[in-house]
Amino acid sequence: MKKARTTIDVTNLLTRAGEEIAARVGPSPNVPSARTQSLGPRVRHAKPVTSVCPYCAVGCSTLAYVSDDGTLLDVEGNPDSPINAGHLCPKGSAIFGLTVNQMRWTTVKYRAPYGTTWEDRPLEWALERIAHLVKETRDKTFVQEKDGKRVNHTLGIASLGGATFSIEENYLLGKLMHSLGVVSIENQARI
Amino acid sequence: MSTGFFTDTTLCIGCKACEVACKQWNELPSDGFAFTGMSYDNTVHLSGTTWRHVAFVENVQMDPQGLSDHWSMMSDVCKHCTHAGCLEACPTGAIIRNEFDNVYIQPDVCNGCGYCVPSCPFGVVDMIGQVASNAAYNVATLNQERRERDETAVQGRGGVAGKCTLCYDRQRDGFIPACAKACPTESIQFGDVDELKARAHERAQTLKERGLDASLYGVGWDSSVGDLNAFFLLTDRPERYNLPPEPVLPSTRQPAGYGAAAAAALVMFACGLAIFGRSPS
Amino acid sequence: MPGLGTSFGRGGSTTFLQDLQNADCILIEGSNFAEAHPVGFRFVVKAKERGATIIHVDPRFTRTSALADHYVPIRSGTDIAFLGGIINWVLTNNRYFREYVVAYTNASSIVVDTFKGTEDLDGLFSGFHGGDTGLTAMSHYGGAAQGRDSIGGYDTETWQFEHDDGGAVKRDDTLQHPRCVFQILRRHFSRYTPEMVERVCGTPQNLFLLVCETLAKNSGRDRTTAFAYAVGWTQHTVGVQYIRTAAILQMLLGNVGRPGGGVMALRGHANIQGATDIATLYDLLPGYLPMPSIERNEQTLADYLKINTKRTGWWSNLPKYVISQLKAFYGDAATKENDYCFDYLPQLTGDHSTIPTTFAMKDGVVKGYFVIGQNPVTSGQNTGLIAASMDRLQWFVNIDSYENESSSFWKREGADPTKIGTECFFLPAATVLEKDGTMTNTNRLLQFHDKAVEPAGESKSDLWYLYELGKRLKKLYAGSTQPKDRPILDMTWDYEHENERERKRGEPSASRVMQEINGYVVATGEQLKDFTECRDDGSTACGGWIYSGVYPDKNTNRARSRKGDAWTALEWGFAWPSNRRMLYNRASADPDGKPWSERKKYVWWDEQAGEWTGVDVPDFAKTKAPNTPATAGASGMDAHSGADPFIMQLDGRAQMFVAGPLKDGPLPAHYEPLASVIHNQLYSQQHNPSLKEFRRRDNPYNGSVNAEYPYVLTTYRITELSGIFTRYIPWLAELQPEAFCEIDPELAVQKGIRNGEYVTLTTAVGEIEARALVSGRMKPLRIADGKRVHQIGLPYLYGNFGFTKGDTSGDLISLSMDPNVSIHEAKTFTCDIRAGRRDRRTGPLLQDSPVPADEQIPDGQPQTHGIDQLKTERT
Amino acid sequence: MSEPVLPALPDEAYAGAGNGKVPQLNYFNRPLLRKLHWDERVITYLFLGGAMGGSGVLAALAQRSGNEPLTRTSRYLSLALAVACPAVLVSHLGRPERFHHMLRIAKLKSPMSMGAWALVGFGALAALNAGGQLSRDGVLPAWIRRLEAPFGVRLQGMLGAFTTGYTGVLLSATAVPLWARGKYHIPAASVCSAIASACALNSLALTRDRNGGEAQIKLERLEACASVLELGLLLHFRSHAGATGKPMFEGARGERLRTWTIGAGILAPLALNAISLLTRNHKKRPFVLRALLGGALTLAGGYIFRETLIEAGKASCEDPEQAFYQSK
Repeated sequence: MKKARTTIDVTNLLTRAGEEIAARVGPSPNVPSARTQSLGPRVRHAKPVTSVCPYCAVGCSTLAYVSDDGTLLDVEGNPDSPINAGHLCPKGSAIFGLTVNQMRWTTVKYRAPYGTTWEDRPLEWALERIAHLVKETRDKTFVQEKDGKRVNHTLGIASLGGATFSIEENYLLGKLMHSLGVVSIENQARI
Repeated sequence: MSTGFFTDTTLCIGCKACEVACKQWNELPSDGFAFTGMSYDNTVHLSGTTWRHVAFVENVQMDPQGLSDHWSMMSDVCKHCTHAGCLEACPTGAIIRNEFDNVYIQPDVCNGCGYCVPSCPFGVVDMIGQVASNAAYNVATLNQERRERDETAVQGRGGVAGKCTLCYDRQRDGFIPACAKACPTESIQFGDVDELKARAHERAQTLKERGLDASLYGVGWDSSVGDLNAFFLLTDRPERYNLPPEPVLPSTRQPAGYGAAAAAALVMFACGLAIFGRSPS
Repeated sequence: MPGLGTSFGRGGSTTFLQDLQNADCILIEGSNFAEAHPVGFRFVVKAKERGATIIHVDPRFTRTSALADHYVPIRSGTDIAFLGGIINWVLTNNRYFREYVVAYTNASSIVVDTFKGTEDLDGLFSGFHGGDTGLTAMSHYGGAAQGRDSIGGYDTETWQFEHDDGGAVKRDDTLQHPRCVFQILRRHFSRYTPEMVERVCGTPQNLFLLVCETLAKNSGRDRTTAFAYAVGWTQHTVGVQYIRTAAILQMLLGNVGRPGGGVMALRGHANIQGATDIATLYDLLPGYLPMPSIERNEQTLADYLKINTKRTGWWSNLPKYVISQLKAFYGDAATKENDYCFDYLPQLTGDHSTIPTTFAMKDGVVKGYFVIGQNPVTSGQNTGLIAASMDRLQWFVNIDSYENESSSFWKREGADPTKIGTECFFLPAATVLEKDGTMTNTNRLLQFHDKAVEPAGESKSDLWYLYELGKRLKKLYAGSTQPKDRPILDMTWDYEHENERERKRGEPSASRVMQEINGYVVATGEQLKDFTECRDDGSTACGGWIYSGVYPDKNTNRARSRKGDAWTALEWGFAWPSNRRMLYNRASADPDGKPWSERKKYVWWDEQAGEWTGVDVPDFAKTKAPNTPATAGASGMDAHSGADPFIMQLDGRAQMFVAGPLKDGPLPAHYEPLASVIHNQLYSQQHNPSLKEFRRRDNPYNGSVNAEYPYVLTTYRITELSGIFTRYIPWLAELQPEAFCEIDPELAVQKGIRNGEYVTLTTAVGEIEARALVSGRMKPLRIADGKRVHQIGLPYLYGNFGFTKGDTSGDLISLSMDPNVSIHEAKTFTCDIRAGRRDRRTGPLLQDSPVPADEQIPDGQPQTHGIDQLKTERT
Repeated sequence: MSEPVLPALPDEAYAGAGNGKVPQLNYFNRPLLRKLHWDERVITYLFLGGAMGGSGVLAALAQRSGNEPLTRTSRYLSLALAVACPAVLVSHLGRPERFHHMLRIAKLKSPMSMGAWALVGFGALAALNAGGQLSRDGVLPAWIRRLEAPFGVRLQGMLGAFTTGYTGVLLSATAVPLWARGKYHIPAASVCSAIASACALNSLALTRDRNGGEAQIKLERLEACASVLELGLLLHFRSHAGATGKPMFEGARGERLRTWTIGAGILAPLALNAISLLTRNHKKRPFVLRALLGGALTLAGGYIFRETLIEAGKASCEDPEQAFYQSK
């Protein structure tokens, strides 16, 4: 019995070896590596999140594949969209590089008057400083009347918003600025 | 089944989405930033890290009516030949024919001998330079860790051969290749090669009826590389797109080579025997 | 969008991208469709595959031309002459769609006898007094006001219709009356002959006639033609009138509101449409409600409503929308007694759009500046001036994801930071993948994008910053008793996020903002189903009425719905208004409510069901039968019959002749661009008399027909790039690595320019360098008197930051404005060119020089161009 | 209105922008094939590998003729080169640490794969035979001698012959126009050049051996045969290759080939050895100086031949026209 098993093993071993050699010797042997055998898309277990392309106004729907640990793996077109049916232009195909990019600035920066460089500052400090500047400027430049007519505005503050600015952001910006009395509220939409 | 690309140049708008989608999915670095003045083409050629390349062929007269003007664009890619020169040349077996009948370079096997490069009659395969030594801006969007962990096509510092994988990894899960998926006008079509060929013949026919001089490149032709799994519909001479009109499979020259070498060796042996002779003992 | 607004009623694309595939012919003009909107272009390709004829009219042979059936060269800045020529051809050859024209347009309306047109006044319309331009804010986005006051140097008294006693417009359906719009149109365009088109546009006659024939052949009962345009038509000193001309042509051909027809407006950026709908434009409140202005004397709510509410048509509902909006802004503080806090809204005192603001900044009026996701120092014009103006700010806040030319304006070439006193902040912004939000695409489609990943590093969403700033300001002003501070304290500001984790991060809820925009019943807090539920008694709150319906109840955000199909896809996203994909689609049926033809059926009257039905949501009262007569003297919608498809308009019809409020005439007339190479061949009036200029030493002009600047220059975007973001992405940067300009071989030889080498372009404002791309795709044109015109193409996308570098075209363009929307003229101007690189900028530019007080204009206000004296010039 | 007549423009006006007026054979006249990245390390290998194979052949001949001195040097040289060659090869790999992947498979269709295995086999036998020689020379214990068999030496000779030729096949079985054109000539010439180099090298090694004279003279004769055949092949290749041969036979590179490979590497040694070649005197030992000079020149010529082959191949890749229409 024991004996038999070993003999089986031996023959088995030999046939295996034989097969191996047969597979590896020939006019053009085709031997996939372990990596190749287990190859698969990196988004295999990722969660697709529907988003919209931030470039032109065609409004291509995109899928952002996110891994369990929350890292972005890939961004591509959403095949269900009646607009782009999964297709994207070069800019859209590069959205990944827009979010994941070593050149991106992800800290609050401050340049003091007459300064020659940017320096990092705490978010809290910057926001407090900005809020104060807004109040100060508004209070200094607020006009209640002009040639006997109520105007309740300030020309001392202006804002210019981009066009990847979402609707919600436009709405809040408008609401806030109008309430401050700011009238020079502009957007890429005109530019 | 064998899968492949049908690239219809008459639908190409030269947007280069294929180039970018490919680089994004395969995590390839940029090849640098040089203005060429070659129409809108600053990529110039396929490379180890550029697996789709859009060629811009200007046929414009100085005719203000512009009636005779053409500006044709074509997205070039690895042809995934039926008989692939690179595959036959590869001494390590890094280049294989996978279950989809595509020619695939296993980045973990390739040791960078470089023999596949001159063995491709289409000038597709190329060595991937020392990526790590590239200026940071070429790799600004790439994940160093994944490269180090050998999870990407350009592994670690590079030094291997690279070309289109026909998104082997995606096909494994039934995703279509990145370039074909991105292509806005469906100039790049992916699918079963036989279906694609049928579609291509039909398309060529319709275009001929519309008076266009359309021809298929890499289908049912007399070439030792056999039909191409990635074939093209062209409206101009292949040379204008930098495609060889009659590619030759390099290995077809081996018999001649070995024969000549053997003959020479025999002559040498003969001379040797004559000169040295046999030992008296 | 006043072009579309005044013509049809709404400032939005009349059709949608997917529908282009049903067109029998597509005319692409003023747009490089394939390059600027590649994915949208796939529907053009689909149409072509289905046998449609694609025509591309453009100064350059582009990637769009490459796919088109016919490429038609044109001198940039002459589209009104070109389209006017087609209108003339259509009228003289009787190729217009008569039933449509008579029933659905105001061609039959009779104009007052005091009206005089450009034929009588050699390029002017009656009522020009050359006075100051007054406000841009003339509800020009298809909005409300009856513009009868003095605007753009014109008094529009004489641009009105004759009304009968019932107040209805007098008509002549035979179109024979000498003063009916149709006959006025005939006279107005009579001189736009094919010969004239060739003289002005340089378009060979045979090509021009080919276009005319193709358009006419593909319009009518059974066929439709679509027009597609983009900023190639808007960025001109007569931009609005370009679109008006196209609109008139589409009315004549009967292509509006029908499948495969319409005017496709291609917006350049993801949320341009959204930013005009829920406006962050100085002269608009959300929903195209005009900002109150002292020039129209809108001091009280009553005045405001009186001036802006229309008697007939949909805008008769304006009070509901205004009051609901004030309730949304100021909540309980807004009561009937205090006019719903109407006086919290600031009043306009002039043109506060971005260009005047720039001059105000230069002159020290503006002290603090927020720039959010925008890069004026490269994408603006006379960018040297913009940067110089920012030098004079006290503080500057930039919210962006990458360092850019604006955030670091003080680093620019030739500037000395140690002399720039501006206090600068850079706040890192989350990208689109890192935040929730909604964007409105080019065909008014709202799509919500979910947050996919956490913002990188310290980055925050723009919404977070605004919300935070609002909260801090409320704190700072807390306890103030001054009336001027009430708005901030009373402003509703409650957008706590539903999600615990996000709330901890202080992230506001985009959904709750959208719910407020959609509107709700004040008492119950229930969402409004539709804007028809808005009330003018303060019982409803609605932030932006046109979007009402997107959030019908607290759990349904229709902008998130994701069920697609190949055509109208009504379950994919939400299109304003009320999810209508094609506007004015009532016009897809004949006056009796039957489809014009089987092939082109879209929305029609279902006799049995007694309602309008079809593949889209009818843009019409669902149960208003086609044979419903208009009630004489009635107000509101009753003034419209069941056969009046353009419900926003006073008379329910498309407006060929616009009785105000456009500032440069009720009809389009060709004027040469501000910087042009020839004299106006049509009139002795060289430029749009109403266009706005800034005659200051820091904003010099090339001048018209100036031998120093003999070449036409046009700017555009290329597929591979789109501003600062893309310049930082290696994959894109390598595709277009350096600034270049396109030159025709003939000019190249004349100037000794070699392909691929550097050239320097100069204008009165500045000089830039770029690589030369010599190509036969650029064609020298032959225009009036055999004059040869060379056009140079220059992509505008470059700057000093990122991987792909180059000078910005903005350095070449002087600031001027269209009178209606204050848009600049960047699509056509003149320049000189020479081989070789420019000198490095060391010293200050002329833009840096301070402007003496006497040259300054208060608050940066512009001047009207006025009447040209070309008669004397031309001998 | 008639169309404006345009002035004739110089071609450079259209440079870059492919204009119908300027017929462009291909795509902006850019090369079709990718640039070869093989450098001097590959050239060195081709040279040394040839000498190694040749030495193997000589070892077999020496064994058969019982020529002791030559047997010794040829075996030692074979081993030395069998160690050097793989080292050079590995150093040129993009991923040297993966050199052993060459032995993952044996691919008959890949000359490089075949070569790799030949190298391995040759190395093993060279070690075996050199070991035997060492023990005969008293360096190693006597039992080792038993491992060597006459068959082993013959096999080493055959593998050696293969290594002299396969490099030529390796080159000609590519898309490089020049190499493809020389599918007969290059392999054959490689063999000859390899034998010649081996003869020169062994002859040089024998100059210190008191009894090496006879072997040296025989080597000179064999070298002469190889050189003459190589010369013939090169001349015929030149006429046969025509335009394709430009990069190899014209310009500076052609000059270099003529001066060194043909002039110094083939003709000079033939001239130097002329006397002894013509006289039938086998015993007379050649002057040391002459032997050294002739050997050195032959080796130099051999190296330059390989170098020219590779460099000309690179240049030939640059020519799209040749790449488009390469011979079947």
